[in-house]
Amino acid sequence: MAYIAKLGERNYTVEVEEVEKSIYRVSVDGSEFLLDGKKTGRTNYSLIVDNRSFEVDIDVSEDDYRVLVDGRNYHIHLLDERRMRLGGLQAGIELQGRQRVSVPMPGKVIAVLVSEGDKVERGQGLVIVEAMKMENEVRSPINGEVKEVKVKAGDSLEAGAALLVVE
Amino acid sequence: MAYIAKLGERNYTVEVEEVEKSIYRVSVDGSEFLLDGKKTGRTNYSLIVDNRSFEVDIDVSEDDYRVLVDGRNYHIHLLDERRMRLGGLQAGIELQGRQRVSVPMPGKVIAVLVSEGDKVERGQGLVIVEAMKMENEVRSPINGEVKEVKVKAGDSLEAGAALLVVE
Amino acid sequence: MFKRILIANRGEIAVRIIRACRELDIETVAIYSEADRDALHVKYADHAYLVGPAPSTESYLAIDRILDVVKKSGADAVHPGYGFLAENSDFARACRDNKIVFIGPSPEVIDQMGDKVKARAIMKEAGIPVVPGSEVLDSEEEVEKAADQIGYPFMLKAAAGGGGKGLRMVRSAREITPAYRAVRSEAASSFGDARLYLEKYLVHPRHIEVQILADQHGKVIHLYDRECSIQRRHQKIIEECLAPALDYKARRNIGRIAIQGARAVGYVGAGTLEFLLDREMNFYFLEMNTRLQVEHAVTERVVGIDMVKAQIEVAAGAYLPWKQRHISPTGHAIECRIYAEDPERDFMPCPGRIEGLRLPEGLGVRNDCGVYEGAEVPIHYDPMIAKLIIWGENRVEAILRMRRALREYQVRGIKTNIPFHQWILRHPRFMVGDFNTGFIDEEYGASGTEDVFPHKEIALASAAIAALHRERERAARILERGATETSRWRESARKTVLRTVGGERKRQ
Amino acid sequence: MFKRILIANRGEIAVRIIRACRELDIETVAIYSEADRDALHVKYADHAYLVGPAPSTESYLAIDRILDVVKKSGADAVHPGYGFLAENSDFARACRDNKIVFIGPSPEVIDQMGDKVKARAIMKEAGIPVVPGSEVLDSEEEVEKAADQIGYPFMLKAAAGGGGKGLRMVRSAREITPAYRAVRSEAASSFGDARLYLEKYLVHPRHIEVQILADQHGKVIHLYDRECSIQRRHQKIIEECLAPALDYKARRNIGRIAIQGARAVGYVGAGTLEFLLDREMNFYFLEMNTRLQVEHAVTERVVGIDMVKAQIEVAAGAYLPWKQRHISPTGHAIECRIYAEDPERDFMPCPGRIEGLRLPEGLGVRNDCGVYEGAEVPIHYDPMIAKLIIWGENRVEAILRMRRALREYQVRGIKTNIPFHQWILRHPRFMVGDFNTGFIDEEYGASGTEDVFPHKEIALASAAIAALHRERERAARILERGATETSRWRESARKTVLRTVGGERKRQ
Repeated sequence: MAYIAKLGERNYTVEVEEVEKSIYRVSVDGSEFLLDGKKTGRTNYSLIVDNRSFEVDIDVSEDDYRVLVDGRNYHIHLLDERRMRLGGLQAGIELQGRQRVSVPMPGKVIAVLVSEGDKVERGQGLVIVEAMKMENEVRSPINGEVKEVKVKAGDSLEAGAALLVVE
Repeated sequence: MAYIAKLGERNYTVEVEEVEKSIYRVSVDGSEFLLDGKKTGRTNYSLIVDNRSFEVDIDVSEDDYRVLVDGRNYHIHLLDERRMRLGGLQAGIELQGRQRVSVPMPGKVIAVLVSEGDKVERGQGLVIVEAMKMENEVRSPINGEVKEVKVKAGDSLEAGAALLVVE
Repeated sequence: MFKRILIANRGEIAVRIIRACRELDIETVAIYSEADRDALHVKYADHAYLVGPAPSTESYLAIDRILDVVKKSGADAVHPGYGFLAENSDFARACRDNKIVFIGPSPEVIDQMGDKVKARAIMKEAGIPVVPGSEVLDSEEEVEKAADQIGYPFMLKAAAGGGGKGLRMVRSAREITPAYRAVRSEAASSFGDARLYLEKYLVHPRHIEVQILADQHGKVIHLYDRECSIQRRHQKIIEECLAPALDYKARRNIGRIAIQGARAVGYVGAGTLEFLLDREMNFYFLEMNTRLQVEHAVTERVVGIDMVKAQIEVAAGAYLPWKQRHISPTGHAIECRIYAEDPERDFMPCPGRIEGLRLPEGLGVRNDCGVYEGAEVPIHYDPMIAKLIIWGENRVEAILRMRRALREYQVRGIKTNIPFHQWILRHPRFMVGDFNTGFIDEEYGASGTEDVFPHKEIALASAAIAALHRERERAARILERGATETSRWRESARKTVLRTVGGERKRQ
Repeated sequence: MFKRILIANRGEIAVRIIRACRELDIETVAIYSEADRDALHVKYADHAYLVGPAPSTESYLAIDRILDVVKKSGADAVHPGYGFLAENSDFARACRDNKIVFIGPSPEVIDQMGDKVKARAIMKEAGIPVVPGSEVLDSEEEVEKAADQIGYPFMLKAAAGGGGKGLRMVRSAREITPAYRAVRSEAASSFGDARLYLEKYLVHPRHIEVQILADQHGKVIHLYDRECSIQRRHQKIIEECLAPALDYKARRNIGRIAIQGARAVGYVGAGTLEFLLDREMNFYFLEMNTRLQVEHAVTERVVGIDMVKAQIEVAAGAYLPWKQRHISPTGHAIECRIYAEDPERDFMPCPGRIEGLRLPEGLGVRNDCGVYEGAEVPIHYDPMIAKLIIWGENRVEAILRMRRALREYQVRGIKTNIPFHQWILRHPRFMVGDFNTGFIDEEYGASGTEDVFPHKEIALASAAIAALHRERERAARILERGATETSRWRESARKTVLRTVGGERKRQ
């Protein structure tokens, strides 16, 4: 199986094949290694590569893999090559295009800090949302322009609700 | 649903019905109570009965339920009434009949202490088995007679292998 | 001693109190909101009462409902934990009126310490240094006059304030007018008390506090100091005992001063005097918390006293069994608060279902955890789900052990600040103890998200293997279904054919 | 300091050593047998090497294979843990020959203490009381002669013995012949050394031991005593620090004596001198364990020293940083060993898959656990899966806390001795400290399995509800399958009909 994985600012081609029971041949951007990988929990693995041992724990939601290795989180966006070719997608370019800004949890809009047409910078506050007894500033993921504002102060928000669109 | 449950030396009739979501009407030998029971894990429950709170953890294997309440284990043998009627079984009388004596884990027979025809008492040693680096004496579950000896010293044992039959 | 204690709280602190009660053979009564039916504190308590809907104003803050449960349950004492009603004098008073023991100080003491201006005055009178500031000010002109005396920048604060609300920094005279209006209106709306005062602004002080225990018979001891300077959004996230900032002399001094302060208010129970420490090692009284603190566990580990049990015993009228000179701290303890939040998205809370949970274990590790694998972190309450408390023979060992433990910690399903704690614990300034309350603002923004990937290949391979397994499980499910379908399909097809054949026969 | 340590062990002790190394920033190398690929110690180590098949003679006891891995892995030291090769002087010698540091005493010391007769002689010479007994005896006649001196009953023991093997109690002269033959043949087959000696039989003594630490520069300190009298089949299951049996004077005395003994053999590293204590408070040297003990954790908690780190540092040549007078015990610690076994079936081992695992947490709780949820407990090794170590301000608090913790402990899938520990912790004789090595034999058989069911209704209801849910899940699976099958069935039937209809049409 071949995947396109985005980690940090870069894309990688990752190929993986189970050559015998729980032994995998893995290639990352062409450099190959053998990996002894045992599943030790629902999303927990014990990996041994060249006698180096790793415990990894993986939190998956759709195509996002949060991989915990050695106390560090790796956020990986993974698409299988076939699906990418079919869909004509390019992994990892999202952050340069149209951004739908949302909040992961239900809450209440306290204030909207920008209007449609405003130029915003990456990290600039867009909306203040109250959730879990705290006020949270939702910031712009990119440098761009506010294309659409979907909420106003006082609105109640469902989890995942779109607040605005920045492009 | 009605069950016949054996706990200790006694049989109980237990009826249970879910009257609304995770609220159960339970009757034990005719005395009835309401129980608020939420599943909080694969076999873990939070129960509230008359504002008394219990956490129970249940280890099931076939019809045997090991229920952990308040740090104490309750070994319950449970059969649903319908199946019992069909099979003509009587729960909890096993220990008066023919007993197949076995070991739960693989091991090696060190010595057989009885012969066919021997009268044995409950708790008397029958066979010595080495397993997990320890010698373990397998004892008779009942007062009775050794009907059949299936192993001899030096035999290797599979998990659950029958050693002998006492009746 | 009490027979039954109601815990007017939830989460890890409710579990912690239940544990203490169980060890004292006291029955516990949990209360829970509709969102908390499955919560750990409900599972662990002996009794459990639904107290209202999810919003805390209708449940954990609903004094009347809680009192009803106290009476129904036959509890003879109430432990408020921290937060919610822990510093609510109305609740303490209502308990007293109903002849129920409130495990905490008297409502009068709660009131005195709740009013920041009054608390400052009492401490000042008791000879305790307070941050230079004013009395209650009634107009912009009075603020200007006080500002001339104290100097800029200063903090304009609500007298009834707390929890980071109702305060503004004022850098120059022309900022007075807007700040005055803002604080006044926030104070009125948040606390129902528009009074305000000003306080000198200390630039990046360290936050030091002293733990006090006092019995009903006039004995007051301190259980040494803690440092809680690692904060974000005015909220402590890492606490230590003893405070690395203090030397032997300062430690003795601040302990003595804290006892003086507790005596001045006639304090009973466990309480904390908070101080700010400036660069010249001057300390100033900030406020007194008349309750158990989140961070009490680091003190417990270093002095070897179960503080919740001490609270309960003091409330029951017992004499404190310890003499000050018997309280000797051993080693060093650090606490990391584990929040359900996303440090990479500006610490946005992250409620949800905990799909996986593995706590760190071993020597020197204590977990105070309010959740379990499979539990929901509700959106209605504070996002702190657990505390990790580490002890070491000295501060260096404690830091290294904390790193080891954080590495073992696994939470799946929701995001947490565990990686953020790792970042702090690896920071050279934290390691040498060179920090203050501005640490996170100064350092975290600057270095930003670390884009360091030491085990890039392993992580990428893992994701790919997990994806492969997902794909396979999907295929297996389809296949399995397919197999039973196929056999059934064959059967049905066979029957149809037979029927058809039969039909044809008939027709022939 | 070492760069990389190989841990020649498995289970909880391997995990415990890995944790210490991680906190010292030393890389760890795990070895594993084919049965242990998924074991926790493999997951936690930095490096992992397969060392052989499941049987320990071919893996964890295979000196040559392990030495190969040491070389391949680039480890500069080996920690043997306890059990397996921990007291194997051949292994220690092989390490030395290969210029690898064996973390433990010299092979010479291991040999001296491994020979019970030699060890007794050395200690006796050093002025330490030993259990009255004989030299090596070469015939039945010599045994008879020695028996006349020492008196009946006595123990006939293999000189190279240990671990409860190769010994028989002799009550009268006529039992000498069979005992002599049995011990001689067991000694020859188990230890390859047929020599034997006799020792006075003490009736139900208490088991007391003293923890020793010694560096390479001649400094020897003791870390106080432990009591391990709660045993079944000569195996400790509950240990305490400090020993409840000792008073202040006896404690000081036994500590001093233990240091004397350690000096007499030129001991280096962590070691334990075991003593028997009779009813008149006389103690007698029993043997010396030249390694870390299972129960080292209770000492760690009470004296505040990480003993594995101390072992590593001493092995690296460091000076012990503690003076005897600085070692001051605080509070009381108790350890319960958690075994995969069935106390109701005569402690039969119970290997298998751990379907569910919840460890107790909170103040004063330490878990040293070698397994995880989903792990297999292999049949090849010792059934101890974890240790629960509890600290309290005093023994009573420790007992109450242990009960609280045991109640939180949940292991599903295999049976454990947790309920048995509960039974001991609730026993009045245990509570007042009135016990000895005969405690379990005297009390457990007598009271038998407790048929007390305080929450009978709850347990019965739970089982019924669980059965109901099982039934429903089964039904749901069938229904779900049925639904997809039905639609597929309809589809296939429709097609068949169409085909048939088509066929008929053609024919028409």
